[in-house]
Amino acid sequence: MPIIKATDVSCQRGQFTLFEPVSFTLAEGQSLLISGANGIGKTTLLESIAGLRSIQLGNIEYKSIDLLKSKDQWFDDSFFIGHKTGNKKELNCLENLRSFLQIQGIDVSEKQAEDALDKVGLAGYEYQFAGSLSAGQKKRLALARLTLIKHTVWILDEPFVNLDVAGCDWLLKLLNQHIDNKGILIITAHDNPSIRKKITHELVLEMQR
Amino acid sequence: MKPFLSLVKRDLTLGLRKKSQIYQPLVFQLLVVTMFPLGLGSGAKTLALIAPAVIWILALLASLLTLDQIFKNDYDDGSVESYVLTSYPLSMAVMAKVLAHWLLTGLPLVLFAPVLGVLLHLPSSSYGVLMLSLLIGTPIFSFIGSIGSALTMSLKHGGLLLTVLVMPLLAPVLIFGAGAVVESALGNSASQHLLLLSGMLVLSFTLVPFASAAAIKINLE
Amino acid sequence: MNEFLNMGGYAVYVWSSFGVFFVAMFIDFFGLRSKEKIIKRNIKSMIKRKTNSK
Amino acid sequence: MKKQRTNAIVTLYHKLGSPPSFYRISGYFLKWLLLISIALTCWGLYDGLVLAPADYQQGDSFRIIYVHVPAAWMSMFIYAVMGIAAIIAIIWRMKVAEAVMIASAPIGAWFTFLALVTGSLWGKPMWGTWWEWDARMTSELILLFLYIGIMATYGAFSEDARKAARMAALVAVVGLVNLPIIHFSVKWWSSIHQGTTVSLTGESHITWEMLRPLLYMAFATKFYYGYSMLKRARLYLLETESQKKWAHTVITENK
Repeated sequence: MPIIKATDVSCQRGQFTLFEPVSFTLAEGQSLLISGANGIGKTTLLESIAGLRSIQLGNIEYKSIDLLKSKDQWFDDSFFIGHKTGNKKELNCLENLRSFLQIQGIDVSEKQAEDALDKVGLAGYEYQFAGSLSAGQKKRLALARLTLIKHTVWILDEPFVNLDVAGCDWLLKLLNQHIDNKGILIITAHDNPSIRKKITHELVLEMQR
Repeated sequence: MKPFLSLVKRDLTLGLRKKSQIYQPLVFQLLVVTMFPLGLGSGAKTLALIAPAVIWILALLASLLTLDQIFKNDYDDGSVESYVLTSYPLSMAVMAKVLAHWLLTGLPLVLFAPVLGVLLHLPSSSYGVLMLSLLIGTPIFSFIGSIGSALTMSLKHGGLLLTVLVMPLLAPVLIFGAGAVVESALGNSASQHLLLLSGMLVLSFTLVPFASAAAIKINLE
Repeated sequence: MNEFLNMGGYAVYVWSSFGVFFVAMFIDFFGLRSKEKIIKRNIKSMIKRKTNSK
Repeated sequence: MKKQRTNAIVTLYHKLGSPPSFYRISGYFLKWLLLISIALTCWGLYDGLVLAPADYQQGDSFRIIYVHVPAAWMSMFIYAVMGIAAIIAIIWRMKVAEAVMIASAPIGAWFTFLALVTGSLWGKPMWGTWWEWDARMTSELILLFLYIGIMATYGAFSEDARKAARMAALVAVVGLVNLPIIHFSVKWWSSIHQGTTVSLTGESHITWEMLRPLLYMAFATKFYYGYSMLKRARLYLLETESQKKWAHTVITENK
């Protein structure tokens, strides 16, 4: 039974329609890889699905209700990590992780946050300010949120960017685990053969004629 | 309520770590207020006459220095997205941001006002009204400013646009705020002015969060 | 005629009021025309680009 | 019978709501609006400058009323139209409302500017000063600032006209809510701070001969607004829908 159903969805930048309308359906344990050339609108589409932007063309249904009407339900069940990580450079890793989730209404104890940092390989960086981290470490800090949430739908924009080999392996394992637990994954990624293996659906965006 | 408090707490932590946001407006006020006797002459009578207006205008200008920061940083690092992508209403997040901004920048202005009063020979009887009027008025600055900040957050140089947008809307606040201090300096009751000022605060409290939330949503498109 | 132009001694104020009014309307009117030309020109060139690429 | 009528209204609403038919329908009116406006202006000018008698207190300087008052009326009328269009644009995301909203701003700003300048030119011979901080002039000045803010917001987001228009619409709505507060507070403020009371016309009452040209001019400005606004709105629609077929047909058939 499809949980997410998108029909003829496309996005606009200014007055230009970005890509040919796309349709897809996703059920439990399925995953979608969105690919396409640079500037084709992968991020815009992902942000529209996440609910940051309104869907200008086509429509998306979540559990058979139009996303425009079931926003609260959708926001409670979906989790988005975009290009901008949302980390504050004046806060340390622990504070960043906890405050980000608490603002979204997810309670995280200090112990849980420390464990999460351990898992993403940021053990020993608990009290380091996010501003002093490397790009890859900042990404890990953002991805650490995934180990603390219970949302069924993960929407990730280029999660592998800036990660080293070990980081990629860890993330891959986490994503596989999520899919095995009947989670849903929507992701954009530049050619990454190992993610392709697990992906059930792929969407290649094409230029609007 | 918990997300609201977490957001206020996080912003206060941020503000107290950066500090410049807190003391720079005060330094600015002090610098400008020094220019008045230099330009006008140090006559106590002249200064006392313009003191209420000058202090209020300085409060307005000093808040303008920090208003764009209400949402600008959050937009740049992506935190704004996390306020939108929850089932908690965005207007609550706006309210939290405004409260934190006021505590960090508005409250210091209220507490600093007597210093300016002394420098401008404000009659001693009107200090109470001065602080009370600013206590009611500066939150309105933060509220109205949040609309301007939400509208300009994605712009690189939105400061001037924010000023153009916010200043006309704050004219009534200035009229009644400075008016209250003038009345008390003349020995009259300022209660009417303060009441109207409070009315405006209640109005912005009820309406502005929705306007700012709408601005954020349009701006993210 | 002279009397009419003199406007009872208020010529400067009356004629400059009417002058500024109509100058403003003319600027609006002709500014709008040139804007129309530019927009239509741009769309025309876009149509050309599209037909060429087909 | 009744049902049919509501259906007609509904279809009209839908037709005006769709950019191509709005473009087509407004096209019929444009020429007539401009012609009527020019005719009324000529008529009004002749009537106001030649036929109307001079005011017995203000002499011929009162003739400034024929540009000042219409401009002042339009400055408020246009804000009202713009504010309503802005509300529709934000709530129902109607493209035509966006177009009407953003098309109104520059014309409103022009009329506000003109009301201020002609008021100043009238004030000098009457009050002996170019500028008086009285309630009406101060509110008018703040109104000009609001118009400027709306236009500046639209200009700041020029890379995406629709987003820019919706942002500007939000500013317009916020301004609309604030206008009564600004108006009331300024009025109240000037009643306290006014040292010398300014009375403009004293007891001189306006006769029909004097009023008639004013009405001509008031309608002339309304019709010109109709023309300029529709034309701007059409251009906005053409620009934001320049990818669509109808826009291409319009251009190639040069309508």
